[in-house]
This record gives sequence, structure tokens and C-alpha cells, in this order.
Amino acid sequence: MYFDLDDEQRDLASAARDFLAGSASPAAARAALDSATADVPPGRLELAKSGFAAITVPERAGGGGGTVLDLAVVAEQAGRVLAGPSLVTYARAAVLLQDDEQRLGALADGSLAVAVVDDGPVLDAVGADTFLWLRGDEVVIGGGTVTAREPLDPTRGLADVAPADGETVAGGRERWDRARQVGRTILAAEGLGAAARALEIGVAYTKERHAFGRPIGSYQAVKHALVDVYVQVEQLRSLVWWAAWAVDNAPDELPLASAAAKGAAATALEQAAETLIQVHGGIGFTWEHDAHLYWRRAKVDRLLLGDDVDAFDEVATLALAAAEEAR
Amino acid sequence: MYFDLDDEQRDLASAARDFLAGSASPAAARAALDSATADVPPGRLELAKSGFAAITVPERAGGGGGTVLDLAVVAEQAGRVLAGPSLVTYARAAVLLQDDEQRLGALADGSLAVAVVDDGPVLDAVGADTFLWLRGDEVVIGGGTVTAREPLDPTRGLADVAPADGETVAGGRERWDRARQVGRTILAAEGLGAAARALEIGVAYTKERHAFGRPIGSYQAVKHALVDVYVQVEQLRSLVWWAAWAVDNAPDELPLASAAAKGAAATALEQAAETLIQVHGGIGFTWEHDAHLYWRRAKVDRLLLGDDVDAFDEVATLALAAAEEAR
Amino acid sequence: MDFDDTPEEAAWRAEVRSFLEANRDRLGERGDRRSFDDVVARERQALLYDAGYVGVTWPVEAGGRGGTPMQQAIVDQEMDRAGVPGLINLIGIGMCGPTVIYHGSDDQKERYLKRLLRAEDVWCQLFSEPASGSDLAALRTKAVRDTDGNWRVSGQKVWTTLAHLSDYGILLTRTDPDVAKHRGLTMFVVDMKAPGVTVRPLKQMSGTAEFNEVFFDDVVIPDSERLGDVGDGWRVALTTLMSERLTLGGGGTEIGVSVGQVARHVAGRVAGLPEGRQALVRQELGRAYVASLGIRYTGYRLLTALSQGNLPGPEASAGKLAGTKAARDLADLAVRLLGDDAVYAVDAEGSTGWQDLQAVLPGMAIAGGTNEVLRNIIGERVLGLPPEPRADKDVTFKDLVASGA
Amino acid sequence: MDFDDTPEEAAWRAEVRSFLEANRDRLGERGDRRSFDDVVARERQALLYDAGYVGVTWPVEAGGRGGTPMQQAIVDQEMDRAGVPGLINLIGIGMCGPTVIYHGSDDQKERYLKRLLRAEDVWCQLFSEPASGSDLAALRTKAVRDTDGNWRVSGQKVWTTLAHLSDYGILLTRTDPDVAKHRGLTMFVVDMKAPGVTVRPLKQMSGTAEFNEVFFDDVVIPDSERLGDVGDGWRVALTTLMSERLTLGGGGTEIGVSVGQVARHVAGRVAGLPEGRQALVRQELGRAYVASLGIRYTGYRLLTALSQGNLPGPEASAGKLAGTKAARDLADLAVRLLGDDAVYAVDAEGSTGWQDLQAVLPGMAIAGGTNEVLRNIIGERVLGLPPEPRADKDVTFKDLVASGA
Repeated sequence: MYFDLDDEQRDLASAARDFLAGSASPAAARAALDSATADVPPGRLELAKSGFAAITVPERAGGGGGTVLDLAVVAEQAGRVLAGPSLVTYARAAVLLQDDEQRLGALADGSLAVAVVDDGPVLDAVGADTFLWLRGDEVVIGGGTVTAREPLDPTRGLADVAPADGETVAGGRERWDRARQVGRTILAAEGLGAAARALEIGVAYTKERHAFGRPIGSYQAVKHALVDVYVQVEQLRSLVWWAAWAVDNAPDELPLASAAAKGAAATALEQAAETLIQVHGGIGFTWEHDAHLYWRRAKVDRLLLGDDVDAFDEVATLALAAAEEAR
Repeated sequence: MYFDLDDEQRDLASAARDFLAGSASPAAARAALDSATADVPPGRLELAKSGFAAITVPERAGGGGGTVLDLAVVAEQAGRVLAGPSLVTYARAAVLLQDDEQRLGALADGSLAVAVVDDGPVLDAVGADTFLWLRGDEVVIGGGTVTAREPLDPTRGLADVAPADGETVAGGRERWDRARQVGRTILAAEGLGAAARALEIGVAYTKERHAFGRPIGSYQAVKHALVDVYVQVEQLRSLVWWAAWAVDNAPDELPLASAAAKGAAATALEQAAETLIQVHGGIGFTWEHDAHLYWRRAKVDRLLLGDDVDAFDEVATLALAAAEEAR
Repeated sequence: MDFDDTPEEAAWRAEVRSFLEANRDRLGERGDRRSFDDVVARERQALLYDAGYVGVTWPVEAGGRGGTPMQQAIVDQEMDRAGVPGLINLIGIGMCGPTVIYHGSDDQKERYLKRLLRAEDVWCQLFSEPASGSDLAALRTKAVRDTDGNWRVSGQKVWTTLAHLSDYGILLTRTDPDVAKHRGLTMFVVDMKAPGVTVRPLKQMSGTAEFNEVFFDDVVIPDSERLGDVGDGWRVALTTLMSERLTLGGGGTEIGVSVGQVARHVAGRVAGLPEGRQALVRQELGRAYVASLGIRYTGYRLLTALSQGNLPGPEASAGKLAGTKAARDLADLAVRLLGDDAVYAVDAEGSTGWQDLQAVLPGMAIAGGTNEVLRNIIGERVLGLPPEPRADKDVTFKDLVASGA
Repeated sequence: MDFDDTPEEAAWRAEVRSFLEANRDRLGERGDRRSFDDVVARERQALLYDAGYVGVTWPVEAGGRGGTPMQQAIVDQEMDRAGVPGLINLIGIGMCGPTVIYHGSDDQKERYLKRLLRAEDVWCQLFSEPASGSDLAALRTKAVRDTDGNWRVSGQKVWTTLAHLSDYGILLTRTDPDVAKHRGLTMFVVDMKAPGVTVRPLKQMSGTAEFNEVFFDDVVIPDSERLGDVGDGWRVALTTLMSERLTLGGGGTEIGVSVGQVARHVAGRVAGLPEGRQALVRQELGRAYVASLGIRYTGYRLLTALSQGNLPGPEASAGKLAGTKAARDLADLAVRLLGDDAVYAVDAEGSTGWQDLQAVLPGMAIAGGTNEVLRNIIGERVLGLPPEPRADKDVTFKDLVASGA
């Protein structure tokens, strides 16, 4: 057994961190919020150019030929700096288009600006021109009408989409479900990065900020709140790795693992962001501080790809079904 | 507006505290747990003799002619020392038998050993020879078969009861429901007393117990946990008073108020008892310490007269109905 | 126990109510955006003052009515009921005015108090600083006496409500860094229009700016504007803060959100959900509703204590602890029920209400004393638990700063 | 990333499994009440030791196998899978033995270690005292050297697992009250059958007695039974506690309750509930299940780190924090699903399992380091947050006691 990243994945994480820390930031997220027209970095083109977006696209189609676990490693780094668009979109599209080498190539080189349409608001719909959706039991690709609305978290590119007509792509519902589970896994990986970064910011601040003659991080109320976040973040990390590993190595476990990761990410990121604000005191709820940008991400992400309540319900349903079998 | 106890009620509380602190105690609850045959003090007879049991029985029937609020004041004191039988039983019986002066008299003088039968385990069934239950829409009084089982909290006299045949008493379902709401209110009052006492014990211990050179109550983790209990206890006190006051003064508010008090009591007492154990460290989970006796009361009480989940659901249902009307 | 008005209270309520009804048009509407930030608000307060409904509990010689806290509570309830916007000078009435009453000179009282009650002058409170939030006594704004006896003030304050509209403020400064931090403070009245005072709105995460930063750049304050003795500022500030507790101390008012409003919102949306989800929603609504009821009735107990002549102690802060938690949970429930709209800043009907509320509430657990500080206060002053050891009490402020604290 | 065994691990697993299967009858059944408290347990451990499956990671010269943590983990997993009861001398192997290995004399190692691994001697750990729980270094059990060089020990220990069955214990004592509390401690091996040692079971709220009180009344210990130098006991004790972390440090095992077991219990009962209640149950089960999965896979990460030769740090305690919470919630869910039976100590089928579990779990958040202490440790050692100021470090123990602490 070896349940840890390997050296290659650690190098990948480091490269992704360098690229993303250089091209995206909470400050950019704030700018996007200030001006509804500002693009969220790194943006589709840069992300495609970097090669990180297409990690899970096969090499023959111009992608990285990597695993979902590789992509999860990158997604954690993207989450740290609240990058957009989401790697969730690329991960799902790569699964759905796996038999369409041409479109996969366009996904990898950035010429295909795609979004995947669920019921309700669509992630990364802003700026997309091509959509993937489920019609009956068929997966369909085609154009659509995007209605942008005032965002809560501008980095998610959420908009309402009315798909136009489109053509069927291979795979059907089974692949759609798998793509969604992969998407949940990558969403959780981004949540992991955001939560871990929020924790870091909180820890750093409470080491420096003094009250009543000592650093506020020395007070148990502050310290224990941060520790509770740490515990959640580390549990989440394990679940994200498990789910991402399961995609390629244990597909039977993926429905459970991806739902667990999704639910845990929603909870952990929300608690991390709320704790981040609280330990900062007054400065933590100002516009100029980064805390609310993580908080916005938390409030939105928890509702994407099914909300946390759905995810926990699914976990329980799967657990009960397994228990019924074992009885 | 005057939302506080008056002097007479404060005197009543003080007299009840003297009587109950002298005749019941967590130590007696422990003894009852050690020996299944031990009676829980003060017991039916002493409680009747004291006059506290029959506070809400009219004077003409030999009772105290007091209000449910008066009884709630006493019930808080009973809860502090985990006294048995419960004043809930007397409160409900007094409502159900209000047109039966003879039986009211027997309730007041202690010659009627009654228990009120809900679905499931029956409070104070142990030692009872007469039962009140609902048959269709009628309230019935009669004998029954009691099957005692190993108690979790021996002070509650819980047992399974199979009612035999009985005779109808006046009132019907409407009175039954009202009696149950009064019962919930008094149950919450006993919970208030138990929670307040658990808090006191915890506060006293953490002032004295030292670790790393200072009292453990000076550490925020301990202090804040106790404060959170304090806040809950005080909110609960307000709800108990409101519900008890409503019985005689605002019957329309009673369904909401009694459900709110019931739910709040379940939550507050459980948190108080768990905190009591936790702040004591090792000593707190020993048999000889009183903490687990409050904990047992908490684990049982939360399930009586409908559990806390039911109570909160009822509150929401009432709130939504009121909101529908206001829309 | 009795929730009804006494005959006196009922008479007072009737009088207040009929005045508010008679002057409905002049008093404006709560929720009107213009209700709080311009001359209308001052006129409203003057109208209410002239009728006898502002500063009800203030002593007569200070321009008040010498009335009871219950009378004041009834005014508040009736204004609430009639939808009249709140008073613009609430901080002046609740905090600044009482400080002047206790510590000001006769001349200051004469000049300031009645104008404050009529909102001819709006006041703000200048205590918090970027480097001293919970630990107020660590403040750094410096006041130095110059040769002509005036004080020259430099430094920065923050979280100052209404600073941008204020005429005056009470200003806590450090006048002696060579003594322990609590001992070197002095309080002043500052003219907010004086040269060197700069006010900047401080935008919050919700996008609005309820607070300001205030910069003092060599602002001159005459010694006659001192409140209390030199070096006695901490004691003076405690008066302010105790008065704050009287103003904000519960009363059962809901924090940020009305549970009834949430219930109406839920009632309008819950039916469309599957039964399992409905049960989850009811469970959350039920718990938050019970919390809100607990806060409301605990507020009535406080009000009763007040009406009996008891000053509310630190236990009044319990309402804020319970209230911020309940409000957070209610807002969460409300936002989630927006369904698809919950990920946007504006819902399908164009309303931003629930999302804005969601973004305002994190600040509620911080502003006016963080929940952590309130827990310390209740733990120590109400439950009698021992305080934490303090390392900053017997050190001069200068050394404390030098040590990095 | 790989959850499969390496070829070496697979071979080892096969060997262990076939041994356990071949010796099924002699090894007994987990859950058998006699499994832990008598001679059978010692025989079982001896059997396993002789086969090479006890003390797998101990050095060969200490009687161990010099194996890897992963080999040990595989033995644990296979014993678990086969339903073999745990080793009686787990504390000896995990804590006492390593302390002897690091700090004992050659003579002590020779006399004790192999017998410990074979459970010829059962060991216990005598650190905690009534007045020193979290604050271990505040212990009061006194060891005084007499004229013939022996030590005479008086005092009381508490929370001593297995003391009633033990032959030896490692005993932390105070030998010098005139220095700061951490500095005046000395560790010994004590013969639990020596005159003056009294063991009393300590009944817990669950009604069982997993722990003991141990009284020392002028017990004589030869100086040759000292572990480490006089006054060096704190450092010796840290070895013990670090070894404990290796023993108990997660590995993904569930605390007190198996989530799978709870799921089966829920599956058998949930269908009878109304749909709304079912949704609430699923929500709680789902959250607790996710927590349990998180703990399991975090345990695998720890095991991986161990197998790579990294010692687990304080972050291993995170599993206990998460685990006690998850276990509490699972037990609560399980008990509630008993319906009417939940208010009794025994359910309708005569089982006490869920109620007993409910009563055991409050202790889990306390035993082995309270959750508060664990949070301090993680906060300071993992997150690098500053420690609280300490008032007890530079004071002699005598003065500390005199001051009431």
C-alpha cells in the first residue's frame, strides 16, 4: 500500500503552484467582483496554454495523458488562488468527449470554450460557446443562450443556459454520471486547496496579531477553531485523493468516494472560510481583505453539482444499500 | 410588562429547594441504579405529603390551587436533584382529572398512584397502579400491567404498560392534548433545573481544579464551553416561564411555547451534561461522580413526550402555518 | 408574571402611538434608502425629540425626560411597529451623550447635550484602531499637549459608524506611553469638521460601507474639550461601554433578520421540495425559531429587570451570542431555499435581500465585541470563572509596543 | 498511489493469514468475554509471539522481529479480519517495552523484554494521578531514597489500564520537589505484586471498569529498577508517550464503533420511519459516514508515512479528534433508532450494545489526552501557533503546590 502522492505528482503540484500563483489570485477575484466585465484569471486561453487544463486528455489528442489524480493535484493549487475557469469543466468535458478526438484536441488547445449544463446555473457558462448536456439518456453537444447574472463568486462563471439544438456524442447516461462524479471529485480538490489556503492565511495572521500582550493565536478560542479546520482539511485531502484514485483504479468505489469528497469539501471550505473571517476580527469582513473571496467561493461551491445535503444523502443511501447486502 | 417570578414564587422556589435538596439527590439516583429495587426519593408519598406534587390541584380538592407556573418553579428545583417521580405526571393528571374531584383528592393526598400512558415507555409507571390513556378520542382511567425493564435513568420510573379496561373521564382529545402540552412544559422545567445544576457543578469544579499552574476554568476552551451552556440555560429559562405562563394566560400560545420549551430543554440539558463530563476530565466519567446521572437524565428526557426532533418539527409547522396566514 | 402594560404604560403607549400615526408622513418609512443618511433623518429626530420621545431616560437637566427604561422600550416598540426609521443619533444618545453627562464640564453639557438629542449635531465614537480591536486599551492615537495648552492629535481610528455624517465624536487617545497601557489614556470631544480630520468609508464584504476609517493629522483640540482627567480615559471609556450595553443590551430584538420574515419566505418555497427535504428544512427552521423565541423572551426578562431599576450586567451579552448564531442559521436556510438563485448575488425577482444578509452576518459575530471576547466576559463576570493570566498589565505601553505586542 | 500489497507484503499477509486460520481454535473469538482477562489471553499472545507476530517492529536484540510498520499493520489487519481478540499486553508492547528499550539497563532488558512480548508478564503504565491528568508533570507520587539505596514510594495513580492483571508497571514519581515540576521526576519499573501495592478497579459511568486506581504505600523499589537518571523522568516519559502515539496513532481504525455496523443497524430500522424522518436519519448517517471514511483514509496516509520510515507527528492526533466526534454522532444515531428501547439500558432483544457504547464514548474524548489538550498540541506543533504563557515552569514544585495549583 502506498497512499500518498508520488514524486512526479509532487513536481506537478509545484509546477502548477508556480503557474497559478503567478496568473491568478484572490485580488484578481476581487477585481472581477468590482467590475463585472473583468475576466477571471488565468482564463481559458492561458489555462489551455499551460497544459494543466488538459491533463486528463489523452496525448494523442494533444493532452497530458494524465490521471484524474494528477488533475486533482493541479485543482488543489487552482483552488488556493481561486482560479477560473474551473478544472471541473475540463475534467467533465474530457470524460464526455473521450470518443471524439477532434473535439478533445480543441479542448486541449483552448479553441473549444465548453461548459457542462446541469439543471440550474451552469459552471463556467460565461464565455462558453459550446455546451454539453443530457437529453433523455443521451449526451448532446451544441450551442446555447447564456444569460449572465450578478455573481456571488465571480470566479465560477455561473450563468443560466438555454441549450439550443445539438448533436449526440457517445457515452450516454452512464458516462454522464461518471463525468459528473469526476467533476465532483475535482470540485472537492479545488475546495481542498481553497480551504487549506484559508487556513494558512488565518494561521499566519493569528501568529502576528497581538491582543492583550500576546499573539491571538495563543488563545485557545482562536487556536482550537483553526485546529478544527485543520482536522477537516486533512480528512478532506484523504477523501479527495481516494476519489481521484478511484476514477482510474476502482470505478466501483467512485460513486461513494466522489459523493463523500463533495460533501466533505462543502463542509470543510465553509467552516474554513467562516473561521478565516472570525479570527481576523474587524479586518476580516472588509472588502479589501481576501477572506470574503474564499467565503464567496465556499457559499457557491457547496451548491454546485448537487448540494452538500444531496451528497450526504447519496452517501447514506449507498451505505445503506451496501449494509442491506451484508445483512 | 413584568416577565419575572414574583416574590411569592421566589419563596416557593426556596421552600421547594429546601424540601427537595433534603429528600432527593444524585447520590440517591446512583443508589437506585446500583440496586434495581431502591426507590427513587422523594417518592410518591413524600412528594404528596410535601404538597408540591398537587400545586395545580384546586384547593377544594385538597391541592395547592396554584398555577402551572408555580409548579414549573418547583419542577426546576426537582430537576436540580434528579427527584422522582416526575412532576410531569402530576401536572398531566391534574389536567385530565380536573372534573373528577374525588380522584383529584386522591392525587393530592398520595393515595392515587397514577401514570399517564403515551405510546411507548411510560413515565413513572413503576409503582403506579392506575393509568390514564387515550382510547380513540376519549380519555380513559383504569388499571394496567406494568413491565419494568432495566433503566437507563432510574429516576424516571419508565416501564412498558399494557392498560387494562377502564372508564372514561371527561375532557376528550382536546384536554388530552392540553395535558400533554402542560406535561412538556413541566418536563422542560425539570430539564432547566438539571441543566442549571450541571452547569453549577462544572463551574465550581473548574474554579478549583488546576492544570499547568492555573485553574482550568481560566482556559478559554473550558470557559467558553461553560458559557455556551449558560447561554442555553438562560434561553431555556425564558421559554419555560413563557410556556408555563401561557397555560393559564395565553392558551393559544401554549402549543408553540410548550414545543419550543421541550425542544430547547432537550438540547440544553444534553449539552450541559456532556459539557459537565468533558470539563471534569477523567473523574467526570466515573461511576461515583454525579455527572453521568445528569447525563442519563438528559439521554432519557430528550425522548419523552415526543423527542426533540418532533418538537422542532412541530415548532416549524406552527411557524409556517402562522406565516401562511400572514402572507 | 404579566405581559400586559400597566395602566401607566398603556397610557404612554397610546400617546406615543397616536403621535406616530398623526405624523406618519413626516416620519418617513423604514427601508427607504434615504431614511438614514441625510437631513431628513435629523429632522425626524428633532420632531420626535420635541414631542418628548428622544432621550426618554436621560435626566431632565441634560435635556431628557427623566423617564423609565420601560417608557423608552415602549417608544422603541411603537416606532418599530409603525415602521418609523431608527434615530440617526443612536450612538450619540446611547454612548456619547451619557459619557458627556458623567464626565463633561457644565459648559460641555450646555453646548452639546440638547443639540445631540435633537440631532442638530450627530455624534460618533472613536475608540477602535487598526491595531487595537478587542484589546481597546492598546490604542496608539497620540495626543500631545502643546505649549499653549491645546492638544495635538495624530493617529487612525476605524470601525467608526456614522463618522462621515458626524459633527462631533468622543475620542480616546494615548497621552502617556510611559505608564501601563490602561493608565495613559485621555478622552476628548473632537470636532469632526476640524482641520486634519479625514473620514474614509470602509467597504465591507457585503459591498456596503456602514463603517469608516478616520484619520487624525495633527488635529488641534482645546483642553476645554477634555472629558475627565488626563490619564483617566480608560475609566471614562468604561462609562461609554456600559452605556452601550444599556442601548444594545438585548431587549429581545432580533439581530439582522426577523425570524417571522424567514418563516414567510420558507412557507412560500418549502412546498415545492420533496418531503425529505421539507423535513430537513422544518428541522432547521424549528431550531432557529426556538432560538429566536428564547432570545425574545430573554430580552423581556432584561427589560423587566431594567424596569425594576436593575442595570443589566454582562449577562445581557448572552443575547448577542445566541442571536448571531440564530441569525446565521436563518440566513443560511433562507439562502438555500432560493434554490438556483442561491449562487447569484441577486435572485430571480431582482432582490438581493437574503444574499446581502448572508454577507452581513459574519461581521455581526465580530462587531461590538467578538463572540470570543463576549464569552470571556460572561465566563468571568457572570459565571465567576478565573481570568487568564495577563502579561500586559504591569508593562509600560512603550515597552509593550517594543516587545512586538 | 496504490492500495494493493507489494509482493513482499502479499507474501507476509498470506503467511499471517494461514497461521491464523490454522490456529483458529487456539486463538479464540473476539467478543468472547473471557478473551481479555485471564490466562487464555496470555497463552494466545505467547502463541502469536512464538510464530513471530508480536513485536514485529521491535529490534531483534529486544526479542522482536526487526520488521516494518507495514508488516505490523498487516498483522493487525489480519487479526482483525479473523476476529482474533487483541493482545493483552498491548500497553506493554506499545509503551512500557519501548521505554525499557530506550532507557533500561542491559540487565532490565534481559529480564523483561522477551517475557513481555510472550505475555509471561503483563505490564501497565502508571503516570496519571487524581491531581494530575492533562498536566502530567504535576504528579505527586513521592519516591525517597533510603539509606540502603533503595527507593520508597508512596502515592496514588489512577486510570491504570490492566493494573489488576499486571506483573510490572512503569512508574513515574517525584524525587525532588525543590526544582521546577518537570525536573524533579524519576521513572522506575515497579513489581505490581510487591508489598504495599493495592489495585482497585475504577467503575466508569458505563458500569464497567476498564481502569484502576493503584495505591502505593511505602513500596520498596531497588535502585536497579530505575529507568534513566534520577531527575530525568520527564524525558523518559516522553519516550513512552511518543511510543503511545505510534501504537494508537490512527491507522484508520474506528474509535469505539464501526460505521458499517451502524449502517447495518440503520438499514434494519429506517424503513419503518416516516419519509421525513428517514431523510433526517440519512443526513446524519451520511455525515458520520463521510467522517469515518475521512478517518480511514487519513489513517492509510499515516500508515504510508510510517512505511516510508517517517515517524508520525502530532498530526496523528487529528484522527482522534475527528474520530471521537464521529463515534459520538454514530452512537447517538444508533440509540435513537432503537425507538422505544432507547430509554432503557437493554433493548427488546436483550442487547445492551448501543446503550453501552453511548455511555463509553464521553470517556473517549477524555482518555488518552482530552480533546482540548490534543487541540493545543496540534495547534502548537503542527500549525505552529504560539503556546499560552505558562506560569508553572520556573517555580519549584513545592511552591507551586503551596500556591494552590
